[in-house]
Amino acid sequence: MKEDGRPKVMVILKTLSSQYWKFVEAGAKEAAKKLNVDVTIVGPSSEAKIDEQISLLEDAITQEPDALVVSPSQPVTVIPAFEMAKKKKIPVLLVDTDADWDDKVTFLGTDNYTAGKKGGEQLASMLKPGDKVAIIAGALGNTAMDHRVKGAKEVLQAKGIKVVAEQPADSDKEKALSVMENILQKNPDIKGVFSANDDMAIGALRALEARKLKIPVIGTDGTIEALESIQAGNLSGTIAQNPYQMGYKGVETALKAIRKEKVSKRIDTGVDVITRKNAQKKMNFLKGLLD
Amino acid sequence: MQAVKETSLLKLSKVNKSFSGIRILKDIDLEIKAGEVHILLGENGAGKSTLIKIVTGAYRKDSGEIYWEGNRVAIESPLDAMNLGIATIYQELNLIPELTVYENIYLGREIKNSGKFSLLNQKEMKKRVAEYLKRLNLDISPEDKVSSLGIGKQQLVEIIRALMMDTRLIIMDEPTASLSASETETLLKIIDDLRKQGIAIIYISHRLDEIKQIGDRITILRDGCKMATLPVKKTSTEQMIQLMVGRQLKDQYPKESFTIGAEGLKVEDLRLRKRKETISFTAYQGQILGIAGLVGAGRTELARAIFGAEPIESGKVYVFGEEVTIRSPQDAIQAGLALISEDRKGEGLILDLDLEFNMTLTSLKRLKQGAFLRFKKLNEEANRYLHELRIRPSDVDVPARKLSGGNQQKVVIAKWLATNAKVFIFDEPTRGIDVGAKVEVYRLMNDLVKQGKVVIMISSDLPELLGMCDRILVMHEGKMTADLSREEADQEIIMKAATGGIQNA
Amino acid sequence: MLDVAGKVSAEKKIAKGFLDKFGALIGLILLSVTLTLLTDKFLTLDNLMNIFRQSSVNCLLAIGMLLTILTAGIDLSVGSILAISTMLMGIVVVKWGMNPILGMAVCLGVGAFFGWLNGILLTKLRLPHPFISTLGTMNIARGLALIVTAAAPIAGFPYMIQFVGREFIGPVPISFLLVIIVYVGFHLFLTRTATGRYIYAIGGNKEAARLSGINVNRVLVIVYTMSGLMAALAGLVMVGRVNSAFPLAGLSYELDAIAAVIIGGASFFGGVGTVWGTMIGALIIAVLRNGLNLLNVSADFQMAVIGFVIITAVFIDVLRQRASKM
Amino acid sequence: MLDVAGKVSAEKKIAKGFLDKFGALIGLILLSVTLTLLTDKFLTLDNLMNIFRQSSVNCLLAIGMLLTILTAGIDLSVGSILAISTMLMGIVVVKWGMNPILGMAVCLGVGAFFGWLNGILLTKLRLPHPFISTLGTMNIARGLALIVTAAAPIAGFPYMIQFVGREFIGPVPISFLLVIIVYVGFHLFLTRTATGRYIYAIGGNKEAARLSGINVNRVLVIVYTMSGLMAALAGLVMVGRVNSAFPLAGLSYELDAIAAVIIGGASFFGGVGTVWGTMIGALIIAVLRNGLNLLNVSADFQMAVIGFVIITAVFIDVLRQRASKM
Ligand SMILES: Nc1ncnc2c1ncn2[C@@H]1O[C@H](COP(=O)(O)OP(=O)(O)OP(=O)(O)O)[C@@H](O)[C@H]1O
Ligand SMILES: Nc1ncnc2c1ncn2[C@@H]1O[C@H](COP(=O)(O)OP(=O)(O)OP(=O)(O)O)[C@@H](O)[C@H]1O
Ligand SMILES: [Mg+2]
Ligand SMILES: [Mg+2]
Repeated sequence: MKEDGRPKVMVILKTLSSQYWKFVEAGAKEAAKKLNVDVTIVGPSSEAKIDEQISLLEDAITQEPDALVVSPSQPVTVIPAFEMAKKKKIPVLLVDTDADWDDKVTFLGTDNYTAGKKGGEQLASMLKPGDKVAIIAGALGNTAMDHRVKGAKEVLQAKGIKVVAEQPADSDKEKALSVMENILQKNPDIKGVFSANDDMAIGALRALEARKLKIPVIGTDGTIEALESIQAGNLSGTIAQNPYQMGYKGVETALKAIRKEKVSKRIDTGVDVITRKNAQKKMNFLKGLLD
Repeated sequence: MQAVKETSLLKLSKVNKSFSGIRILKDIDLEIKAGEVHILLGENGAGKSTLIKIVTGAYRKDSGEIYWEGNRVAIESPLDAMNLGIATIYQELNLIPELTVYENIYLGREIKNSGKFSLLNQKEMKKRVAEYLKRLNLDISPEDKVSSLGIGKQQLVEIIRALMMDTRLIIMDEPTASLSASETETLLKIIDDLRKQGIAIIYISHRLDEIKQIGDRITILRDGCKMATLPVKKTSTEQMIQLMVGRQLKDQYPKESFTIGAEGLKVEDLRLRKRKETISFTAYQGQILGIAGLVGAGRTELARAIFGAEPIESGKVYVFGEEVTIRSPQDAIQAGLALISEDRKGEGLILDLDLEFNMTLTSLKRLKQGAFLRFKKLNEEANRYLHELRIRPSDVDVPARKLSGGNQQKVVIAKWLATNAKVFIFDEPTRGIDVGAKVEVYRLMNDLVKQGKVVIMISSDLPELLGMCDRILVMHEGKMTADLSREEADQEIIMKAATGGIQNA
Repeated sequence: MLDVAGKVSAEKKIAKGFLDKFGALIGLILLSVTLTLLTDKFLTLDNLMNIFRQSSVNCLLAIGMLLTILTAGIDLSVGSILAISTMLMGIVVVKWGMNPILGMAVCLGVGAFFGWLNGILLTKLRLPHPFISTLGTMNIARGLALIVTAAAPIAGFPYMIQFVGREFIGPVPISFLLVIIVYVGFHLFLTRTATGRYIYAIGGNKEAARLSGINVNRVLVIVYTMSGLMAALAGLVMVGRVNSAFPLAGLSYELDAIAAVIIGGASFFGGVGTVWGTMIGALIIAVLRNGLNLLNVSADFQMAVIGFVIITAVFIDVLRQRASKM
Repeated sequence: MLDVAGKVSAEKKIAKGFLDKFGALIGLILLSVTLTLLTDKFLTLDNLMNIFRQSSVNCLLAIGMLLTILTAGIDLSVGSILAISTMLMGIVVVKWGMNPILGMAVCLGVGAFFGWLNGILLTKLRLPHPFISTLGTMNIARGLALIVTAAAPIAGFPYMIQFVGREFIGPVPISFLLVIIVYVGFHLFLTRTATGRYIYAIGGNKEAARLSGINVNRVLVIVYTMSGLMAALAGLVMVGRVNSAFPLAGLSYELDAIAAVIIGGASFFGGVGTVWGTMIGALIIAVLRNGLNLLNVSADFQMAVIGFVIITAVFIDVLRQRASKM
């Protein structure tokens, strides 16, 4: 505990280099203010920097906080560091992405597989069996995105929709644009697109616009850019998680753990399927966070 | 010869220069008059190149003054010197290998089209270079890539580059080191012309005959100090050597004779890449075998081919009677050969590494115990050659880059002496080394012969070949055109064979 | 390799420059023929234009990279410069609502500034190798790009800014026309101007260049500034393409740019390389990616195939050169 | 720089190697002092051991990289080799349940194999620069690492394999002891053996090395094989550290390894560089990251700061060298 008596919570995220994680940060900060907790939020420069995240975690443990809130980029990799925390009796909470470790306090988040399924359902609801769709995936090996793709694909296939192309675009808007352009060369008759994140969805949308193709595109994450696009009638929808809640509840629950209160092993922060109907509301909420 | 004009063009006063705290130039005064050929003479490492580099802006002096036509000037970059009208032929080639001949010649002062975005006027540059090359009767095209030329032709390009500048003073640091006799003649004639036009020349060379032929005045340096400035005509060779090395030099060519022994290296019907003719010759124990020829005659090519540095079409090589197959320098060394390359910078030295490293590189296998090198042994060995060859500075830890050109050459020689080779092929071994050191090299060759080694010396320096060799082969356009005994050989007959005039091999 | 015929006219020489790059060109042709055989969609006007458009960002980055590699240097910061210059343009134009022309000027200016900074770090601070200085700016520029909007992307650029990256003249993307103009310009610059020649000279032998009176530092600063400028121009194209600026834009694009330059026959040791070779290098990469998408090759295999094709493309060139030396 | 005293014993010469790297060392010390003043957690035994552990993967990659850079080459594939060798070890040990010792042998063997492949591509296929060959293998190895388990990570390694990356002797992490042993070994190799000297010679002047009878190709193959082997060893440490093998392991680690080598004073043009300089370079990077973490500097600012410190650390060395030349 810090000199001022406030409990110290360290939040280690996958990265802080994207808006999604900035929302998690905003939630955690808000909780810090409301609950009078000393919260430090850090993350490596990109989600791919797995080793850097481990170092961050180790360095956080060195500072002996009262609790750790972690969102692991590669779930298995953090276990040894968690063991270190355990030795120092620091409780560990997971947010956004779960890890298979028995001694965790709890996992708060949605599960990417479910998010993917919801995305698939949303897309399927706008199509009919036999339609062709394309899937834009993240870089291979990005577990979260792999899970989303898996969920979406399963649902789509179950509804009799054909996935004719599944290509990676490394979470890069420009690459997604190129990939979509190329997919359209081969499959000009596709009827819908699912993208493992919003950035790539927006890139893909550009390719469709250029061809004057008006087909549903579903993204994942719920970034402001995606919401704006939905409002403008371009993007059909996105599966928004609740990063803000993850951050807020993460800290809140950490505090409970510090106080040795009982905490549920699984806290669902829920997903929102955003379409034109509810985009404005979500947008107001998110914009409010950033001021 | 026209009388030297008395106007002072360039004057140095109390110039000092140190490297890493060691004083290389000590209070040097020097005056160059318009229209004179001023010789700089001194042992390897005396500071000649350093001195001229201060004039050309390549180095900055520590203290002292420079006057140009009586006005004090600051020369802080090569461009400053060029703007004054100073052109330089450096001792080390300074060409861009990937650019063409004409591009190199005009580098830094290209001719541009008037108006149009100041694009280069390539046509004009090529034309002028072509004309100049034609005037000198040289078999070089303006569009040849410099990297495709032999080292001699590269040197010519470097010279032409200086000559084609609009200059008042041309500095030549050992320009003839890689030139053959006839090309040297051409250059000396050009120098005479330039002098007549009132252009001053600073000329550095270790070839005393040239100095005598063209010099007006001579300044002699020793260990960074100026010893004297004298009129060339009134100074004897002995006097020059005395001032330069501080002692008498009895014999420029200390030839010793031995009895002829076994066939050491025998080359049979060797056909080089892209050549039609085959070459055969034998070098014996107890003899120094010379190979003469003009630049581009193919001597270097032959040596490299024997040594496995270049692929051959066909042919056999015997070392002491045993046939050997050489496909790489490694094989050659295994077979007991050593090749002292003519291109010390490109092929001889690892410039950034120290002398010990360079000198022992070829003999590491011999200098280790188990897996590890024996440092003491390495150090001893290196120091031994340092002293035997009088290399300066005599510190095995100095990187090779920091040595003067002549001392670098000695390091290359040392590196091969350190091997246990049976056959030594020296390609232009005395290029760029001073008269004193030359004698050391000749003595070394004598020693090698005495030890029963076979010595082959490729050289463009005819007096040296005549002075030291027991037999001289002459090459012309990739063929052997003469095989002369010591008695038969003289300058005239060699020149004739080298230009294709006779073929009796 | 040696031109036996002797005299070659300037025009022929340009052609020769092309031929010298035949190896990479052969690689490109072989790759294209293979893809044409494998999928009927490859050799369509539409798809070819696609490829040109997709290669344009890398083409622009690669031309700047070529300059630095010609001087025996490298520029790792191109991707980051792309990001910071477009982000700042976004702030000026979208957030502050200023004139798009001014915004473009800001974009190019910021790119040139960071490039200039690279040059100054290299020449004035005398850092031993541009790897260090550009690695430094790479991190700094990326950091700033993330900081300026707290990692938020900026969308909603006016049409004028999107124009270059987005529009077509007939079937031809304007971005590729821009690339052609830039390449012709750099071709002239490198082969027909004194500064261009100095760039080769510095890469070939820095000391000799200095002794020839060339202001080496000045030329190096020009080179890195141009590389930065080209990165910003690439950014402009990219913004038009995706209608937004985002802080992770251009992440690790330097690798593709370097690969294009090297596949195109330039030497890491400087002094060797051509503009057209670089373009072919960039096209090989673009065609490869396009082909993999058309064939719907699964993601895991894509990587391995790319690696294999890079090696093969260069190996063909090696074989050709060896053959021509026989 | 010149040793005026003349004779220097072999031992002194090694010490000189240390001193030559004083610049980078000064950078490291300055950095550490600053951090000690800024945060009381920095100079604790626990934290220092943390730094050592965190630097060990990069240290191992960097030593292999040093070898290639000494020969004027580069190895872009180290990160990918790390991934494929640990993935295959995972398959052998975890999936097939084979002996851990055998698994480690597989890991090292796969690493050495890919390194050897780099060497062969370079020397036998005569690709013009290792940038190409290793860029190729980088993609191929990464692709394979993704393919073998369809991108799934492998967890649950036996203790024996995790041992090196995970355990301590007293407070000292075994991984760092391993690094020390490896570094001492390579120091001896580079300074005391003929092959070590050949590596410097090849980097300094390849043609001169060849004409000195050095089998250049053989040495190059050894160098790249060792680099691959070190990448696999780094992988072994990493597996212990993170308790799993995953296909994206080591992504873009080559940049950190190159940075360590160059910050440590080696030259990109070959022939110059030391083992200890490289270690200091790797430690500078690790200390920097650790310090920024302890200070809780946010990721975007970290980037900018890292860029700045890299430039500064090298600049200090430049200043020192300039001063010593006076
Ligand atoms: N860059 C340098 N750094 C340190 N020492 C140097 C450097 N350049 C030259 N020297 C030293 O300065 C001295 C003079 O060298 P310089 O090249 O002027 O000799 P030189 O008279 O031209 O000899 P040579 O006839 O062999 O060419 C030598 O001892 C050399 O080692
Ligand atoms: N690296 C090279 N590439 C192409 N041609 C070369 C090369 N080196 C030499 N040549 C050419 O091969 C021929 C033989 O050159 P070589 O150097 O063997 O002659 P040399 O008699 O030793 O003369 P030098 O005094 O110049 O050494 C010349 O025409 C030369 O221009
Ligand atoms: Mg000299
Ligand atoms: Mg020769």
